[in-house]
Amino acid sequence: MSASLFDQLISLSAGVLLLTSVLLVWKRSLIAAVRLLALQGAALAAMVAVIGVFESDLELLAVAGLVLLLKGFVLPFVLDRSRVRTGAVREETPLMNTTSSLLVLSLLTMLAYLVSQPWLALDPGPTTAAVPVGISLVLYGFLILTTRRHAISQLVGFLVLDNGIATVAFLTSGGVPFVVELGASLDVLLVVLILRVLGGRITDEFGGAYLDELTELRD
Amino acid sequence: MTLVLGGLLAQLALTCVAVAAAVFVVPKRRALVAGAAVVGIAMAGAVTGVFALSGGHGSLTVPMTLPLGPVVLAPDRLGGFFMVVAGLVGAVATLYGIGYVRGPAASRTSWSAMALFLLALQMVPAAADAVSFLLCWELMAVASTVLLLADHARRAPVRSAALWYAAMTHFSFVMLLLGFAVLAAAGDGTGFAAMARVPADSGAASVAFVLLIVGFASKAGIVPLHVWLPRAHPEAPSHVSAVMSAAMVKMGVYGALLVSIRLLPGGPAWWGLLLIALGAVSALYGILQASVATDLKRMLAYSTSENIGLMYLALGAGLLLRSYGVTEPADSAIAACLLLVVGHAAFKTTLFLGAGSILHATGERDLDRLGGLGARMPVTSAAFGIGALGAAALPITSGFVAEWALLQSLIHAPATQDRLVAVVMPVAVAVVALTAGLALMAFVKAYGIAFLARPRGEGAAAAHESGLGMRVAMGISASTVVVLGLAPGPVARAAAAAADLSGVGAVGWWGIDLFGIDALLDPVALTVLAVALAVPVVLVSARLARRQPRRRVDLTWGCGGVRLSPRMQYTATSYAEPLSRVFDDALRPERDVLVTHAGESRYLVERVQFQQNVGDIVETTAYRPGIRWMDRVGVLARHLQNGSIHRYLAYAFVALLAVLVVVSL
Amino acid sequence: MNIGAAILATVQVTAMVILSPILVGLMRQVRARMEGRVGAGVLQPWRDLRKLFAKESLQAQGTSWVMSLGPVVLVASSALVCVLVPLVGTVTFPLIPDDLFVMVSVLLIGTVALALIGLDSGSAFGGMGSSRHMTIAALVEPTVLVAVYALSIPVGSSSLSLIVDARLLDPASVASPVSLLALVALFIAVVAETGRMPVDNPSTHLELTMIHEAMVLESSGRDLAWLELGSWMRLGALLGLVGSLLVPWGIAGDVTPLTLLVGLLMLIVKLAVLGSALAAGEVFLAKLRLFRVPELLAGSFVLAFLAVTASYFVVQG
Amino acid sequence: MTVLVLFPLVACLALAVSTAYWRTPILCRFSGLIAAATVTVSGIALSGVVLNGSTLTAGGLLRVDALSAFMLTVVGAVGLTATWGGLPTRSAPATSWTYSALVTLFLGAMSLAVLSDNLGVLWIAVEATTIATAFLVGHHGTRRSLEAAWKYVVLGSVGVAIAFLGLVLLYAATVAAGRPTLSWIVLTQGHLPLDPSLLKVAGALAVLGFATKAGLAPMHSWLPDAHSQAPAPVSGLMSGVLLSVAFYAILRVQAVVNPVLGPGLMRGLLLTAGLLSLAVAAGLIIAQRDLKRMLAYSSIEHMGLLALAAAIGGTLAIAAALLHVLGHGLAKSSLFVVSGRILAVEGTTQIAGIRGLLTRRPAVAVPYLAGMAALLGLPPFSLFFSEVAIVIAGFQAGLGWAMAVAVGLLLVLFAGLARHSANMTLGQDSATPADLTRLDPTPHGPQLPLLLALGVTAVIGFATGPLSTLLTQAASLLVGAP
Repeated sequence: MSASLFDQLISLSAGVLLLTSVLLVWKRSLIAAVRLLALQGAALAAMVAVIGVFESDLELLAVAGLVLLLKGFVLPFVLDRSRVRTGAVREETPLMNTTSSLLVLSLLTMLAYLVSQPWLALDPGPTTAAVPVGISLVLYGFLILTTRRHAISQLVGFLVLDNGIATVAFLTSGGVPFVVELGASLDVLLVVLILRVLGGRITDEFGGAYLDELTELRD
Repeated sequence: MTLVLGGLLAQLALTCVAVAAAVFVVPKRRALVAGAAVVGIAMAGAVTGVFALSGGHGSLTVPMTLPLGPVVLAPDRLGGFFMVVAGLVGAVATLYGIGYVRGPAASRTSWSAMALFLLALQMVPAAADAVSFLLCWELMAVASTVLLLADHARRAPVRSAALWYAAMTHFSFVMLLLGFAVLAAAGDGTGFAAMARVPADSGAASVAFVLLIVGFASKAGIVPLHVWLPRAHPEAPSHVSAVMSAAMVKMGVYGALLVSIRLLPGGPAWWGLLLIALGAVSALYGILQASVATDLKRMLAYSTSENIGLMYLALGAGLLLRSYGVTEPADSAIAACLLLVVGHAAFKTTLFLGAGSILHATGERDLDRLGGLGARMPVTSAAFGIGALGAAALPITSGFVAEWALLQSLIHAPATQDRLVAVVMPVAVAVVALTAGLALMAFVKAYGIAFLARPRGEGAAAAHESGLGMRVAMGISASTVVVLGLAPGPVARAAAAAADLSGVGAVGWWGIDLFGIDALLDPVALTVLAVALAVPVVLVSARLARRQPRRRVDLTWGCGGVRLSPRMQYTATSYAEPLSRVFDDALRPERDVLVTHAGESRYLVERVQFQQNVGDIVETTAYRPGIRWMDRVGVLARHLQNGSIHRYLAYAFVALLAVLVVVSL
Repeated sequence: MNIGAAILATVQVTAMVILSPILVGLMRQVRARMEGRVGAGVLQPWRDLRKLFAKESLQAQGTSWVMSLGPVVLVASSALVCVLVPLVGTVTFPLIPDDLFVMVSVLLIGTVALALIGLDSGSAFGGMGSSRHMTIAALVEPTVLVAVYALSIPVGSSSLSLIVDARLLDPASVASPVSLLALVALFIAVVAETGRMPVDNPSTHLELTMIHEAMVLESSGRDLAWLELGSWMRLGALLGLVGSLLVPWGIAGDVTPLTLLVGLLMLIVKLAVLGSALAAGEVFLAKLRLFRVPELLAGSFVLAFLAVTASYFVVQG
Repeated sequence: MTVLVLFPLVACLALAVSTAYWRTPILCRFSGLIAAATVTVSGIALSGVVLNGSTLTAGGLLRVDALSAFMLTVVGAVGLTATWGGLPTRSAPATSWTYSALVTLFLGAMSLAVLSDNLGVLWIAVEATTIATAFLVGHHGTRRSLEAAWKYVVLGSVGVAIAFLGLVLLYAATVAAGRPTLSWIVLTQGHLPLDPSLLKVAGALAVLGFATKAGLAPMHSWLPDAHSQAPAPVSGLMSGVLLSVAFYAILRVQAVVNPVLGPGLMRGLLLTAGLLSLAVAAGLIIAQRDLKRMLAYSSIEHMGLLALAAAIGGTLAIAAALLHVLGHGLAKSSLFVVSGRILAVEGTTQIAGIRGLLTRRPAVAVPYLAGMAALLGLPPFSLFFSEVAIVIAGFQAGLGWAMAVAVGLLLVLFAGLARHSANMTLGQDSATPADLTRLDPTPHGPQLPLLLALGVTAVIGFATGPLSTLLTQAASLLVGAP
């Protein structure tokens, strides 16, 4: 694979990542959110695969497969199941309206670029050029977590954040050691499963999955 | 193994014995056995103090887990002086306690705490480095709090008293910690030897001095940090209040001496002024409150804060004069400070033990319900009387000698050198004088109301003399008051040795001689003269008495007709009424008079109800608002954790953004 | 030295025992004459004493040993004061310097004895008198001590005899503003301490205004006699003190019959003059309300305080 | 030796699996206790092995040095206190197998965290503790415990994810330095030419992330809810060691970052976090209404102190911090156990609802008061010495102002805690009906573990030769001194 092609592919997938997460902040439909998440996972897997092919690194290809399986299929599936269980189709009235969310989004992106100056300075290249995307994903994820009231949205936010971290990991260093990657993914999976179970119970107990009703524990 | 080391070890060993006895001996004999062991601790402490005071050396090193430098107990002469005081007070008070304690105050916990309390109390002056000092200091605080809590189940005020005490004593600990930490950083070491290397004119020294003095002052009950004192002393068992007031509070004075003489000698003049100001304020405020107080033990507590004030004033005068390089008056002032320490220890122990017997016999602390105890409890009456004379600084008691020395050193200040001194010294003299006058009034009131005339309440009427042990203890401490008043010379010598003072010594029959400022006082000679003058008077009286024996009559004259009921006597409240009017602004007493008219008449009065309550103005104006403010802060702070997960996530998000901004700048 | 001091002491004490009732008599007489009464004569107090000593003394129910011991203590303390104050001469025991602080505290012993007697009687009046008495004593204390301070500054010692000697050597110092201020302050303090007008009216018969009289209201017979004698001796000694500070001349520097005689005569003269002056003053004064007394004492304190600071700045030049 | 390193992990895993498989009442009742005992024993054994300053490694991912051995011992000891003291009384319903298995796993995860040399594995272990405790927090299944569990998991894993980002960046830095690794030994002793600007971001993020688990403000919000809702022994474990394990991770990261960047960055972060935590704890304890929440905030307070100690650095401060970890762990777990008993016998943890405990239930109140005395830093308990040492070290490091602020806040905390404790234990509430005021001498649970825990806390301040060498060695490992 030629360097130019590699560049284009990396930038393409990075673009897809960014686009999907912006859409995630934009749209309120939970169904769409799950689909976008799956798409994002696929894009991430593709990026990993591209790097793997480019560096002809089999382990990385295996990781790509793992990522595709986990983030492209399993997690979205789990997410959709619990969405169906809570019976919600869209996020009603988030704490921050869409317009201002998008404005904040742009600010966060700028911060992301500011933060990733060191890498761009360290070795300019397509992968490092895409690092800000990863960091922006982390920040977007956090934004979603803080502003969305529905349990599913929070899960989405958490996963976006996780995707961001993974992106940074692959772009900066071609992934952390395999053991760690494995463990980390497993952890994420378990967390999501736990949250799903808890979300289910909350739906039963509170008759809904809107988290701002969880304010019994306070001082 | 030197004598001092032996003494220290003996105290530790005896403490183990005492705790074991307190825990394992059956309740019937517990007081006797454990009490005996505790007396042993105290005596061991006193003896160790004597060894150290007479120049003996010896150190006990305590190993520590943390690399904090050596932690050593090694009393020097000054420490020895205070060990003696603490030990003797502890011994007498415990002897008294053996007969006094009952109920929860006689429990395992209380006796063990008593042992630890005395141990810590005697180890504080022995500490030779900051960490062990703080350790003993806190142990002392903890043990005394436990003792204070003895009656928590029966009387509600105990809890609040303990809380006030705990908070203030922890405040003092915190201040000491900061102060010592400053010195440790500046002198590069937690040992007192290392700290003494810090130059007294450095900024660090001044910061440390202020911090430490504030810390010690709050332990010493100096106004405005005294608020715990009038609460804790009344609620504690009387023998404990005796130790607290006569020995523990003194550690605040020891600390002040430690800082200003041993650690940071030769400080600037304003250090002295600070101490004088603190001392003057608390002397006046304390004695004013004492002279209007009607609760006996509360009054004694306030008088403690007055006496400590005088000690701080004396020390401050000493520092001030030293900073002007005039040695002799300075040294006699410091000697006066130490004499005050000893004197106050003696008479305050006596007074608290006496108050304990009254409480024990009548169940009353309120002077307005006492009276006529002189006939019912002669020994207590005599002891308390002697103690009161001491507190009123009349000859021939320990209190008088100390105040005399203080006044002498004040008027011998060569104020001509400096206008500051020329203004400060007269004020100091005036303060001491007014304090002495009011003390006279306060203790005449206390003794006269409690012991003379007729009982004002059933409790007083049914009073009985207390048990043998208690009487012996009171006898010992009362006679100490007189002995110290008759023979101040040895004490003066000891003081001179403790703080190596020049121009202070003894003369004639154990008289005190401040030859540095050529003033001498020989109480024995004075007494002899007085007796010589009194003899003829007594003889004449005796002859007349033989000719005309005294005739007992029914009642005092009741303006014709009306038989005087005991309730017509002057009470403590009415006794202090003129004074509380004179000092209205300083005391702000709350009076309310309720007049009930007979029927329609505007002139015929059926009954008049008078009620007066003198609160602690410092507490009401400074502490209460502070506490309220803190509570408000607490209620407001609840909004931080209002349960919204989004808010919590926002905290984290903001933190993340902040960190990112910081690192990328 | 001891012998001389002992002789002088005896002389002073006996002199005051004899003279102080006469002094009081004189003062009463002066008042009486100025008020246009005949008066009972100068020796009346002595007659009263004789009568009282002959009478039996009563002890009411509920009163204690204080009633009987207190008077003795009062007299003894007054006698001790008479020894400590340089009235006739300035010779002192080497071990008992006539230290002003000691003298004041001995005076206070008497004060306390009186106050306790008042309380012990158990009647409302006794307590009232005692309370007022102690309040005034407490407030007088600063004035006295600061005045002492002021007087001691030029000498550098609080020993009375030294102060008086210094004044003998340097008569100018007597008239110096410092010493005048101090003396006025001291005089007011003496008036308050001995319960004269305008602080207390010694010849009142209205219990509610009494201070000193209220305390001794319950004492009778020899107790009362001792009490009266003791307080008269206090008055005499204090007036004598003011006298020898104001007019130090004639006081005996050593113990010889001649000097003693001169000293004694001078003392009598001083006492007579001061006493009649005081009495004459009292005629024109009305008793102050009890709660106005602090103002008077505050005034005297200010004088004493000024004396001290002034003396410093005078010495500073 | 390798066996010894692996032993606690394997044992915990085996116990958990067998508990989950057989579910015999004995296992359900005792597996947590056995696991804790195992960890303690192996911790002490390992301390003995590494006391000479050596370092054991096993399988490239595990490593035992003085610090790990000490922390392992702490995990074991606190676990022992919590599980033993928390043993349900005979009358109480039998323990469910999930509970025991999860507790055992929890202990195993913490042991793995302190034993792992690879920072990635350390992170995995920390995250694993979240997973293990999630259902423990929600164990009661009430609305409140569900809420607490949700908040705990979301806030916890989000925070720890940040730490992962930090580690990823750290790894990237090593890649850029030409020697990709996450091994702590290599990072500290390999003298890698790490790029400072990269390391700055990495270190800051890692510390921020682990601070979440360590309960440092402003990332602390999960803590009071989780601690107040979890069963008493679990609260004890979380507050006693989980926080300390996270703090241990911070220490490790700090040791990697400081040699390259100098202490400035970490000091700034930790000072802020520490003072903020103290302030938050102080503010919320003053008017606190719930006993367990009060204890939780006091944990935040002590973590704040530890953060300050880490910020100060230097052998004395770090050694003091480690001693503080041990003392606080023991005291706090005992207190949570007692709070569990209070809840059991009084039926509430509302401070206002608990009165006159010392007169009515001395066997419960006395351990409570002793533990509270330890927490308040009163002698002879070791927390007194560690606090004094931290303050003195702070002044010697020129951080006097921070120490002054901190000590002031500690004073407020002292007043608050003392007030609430006194209101609960002292005095005799006249309002309580007669049947409540009857004296109840039963301790409602084994007293021995509490006695042991508090006794140890009381003596470890003094003469303890091996412990003090262990502490100094652990400290010098991090400080890089001698």
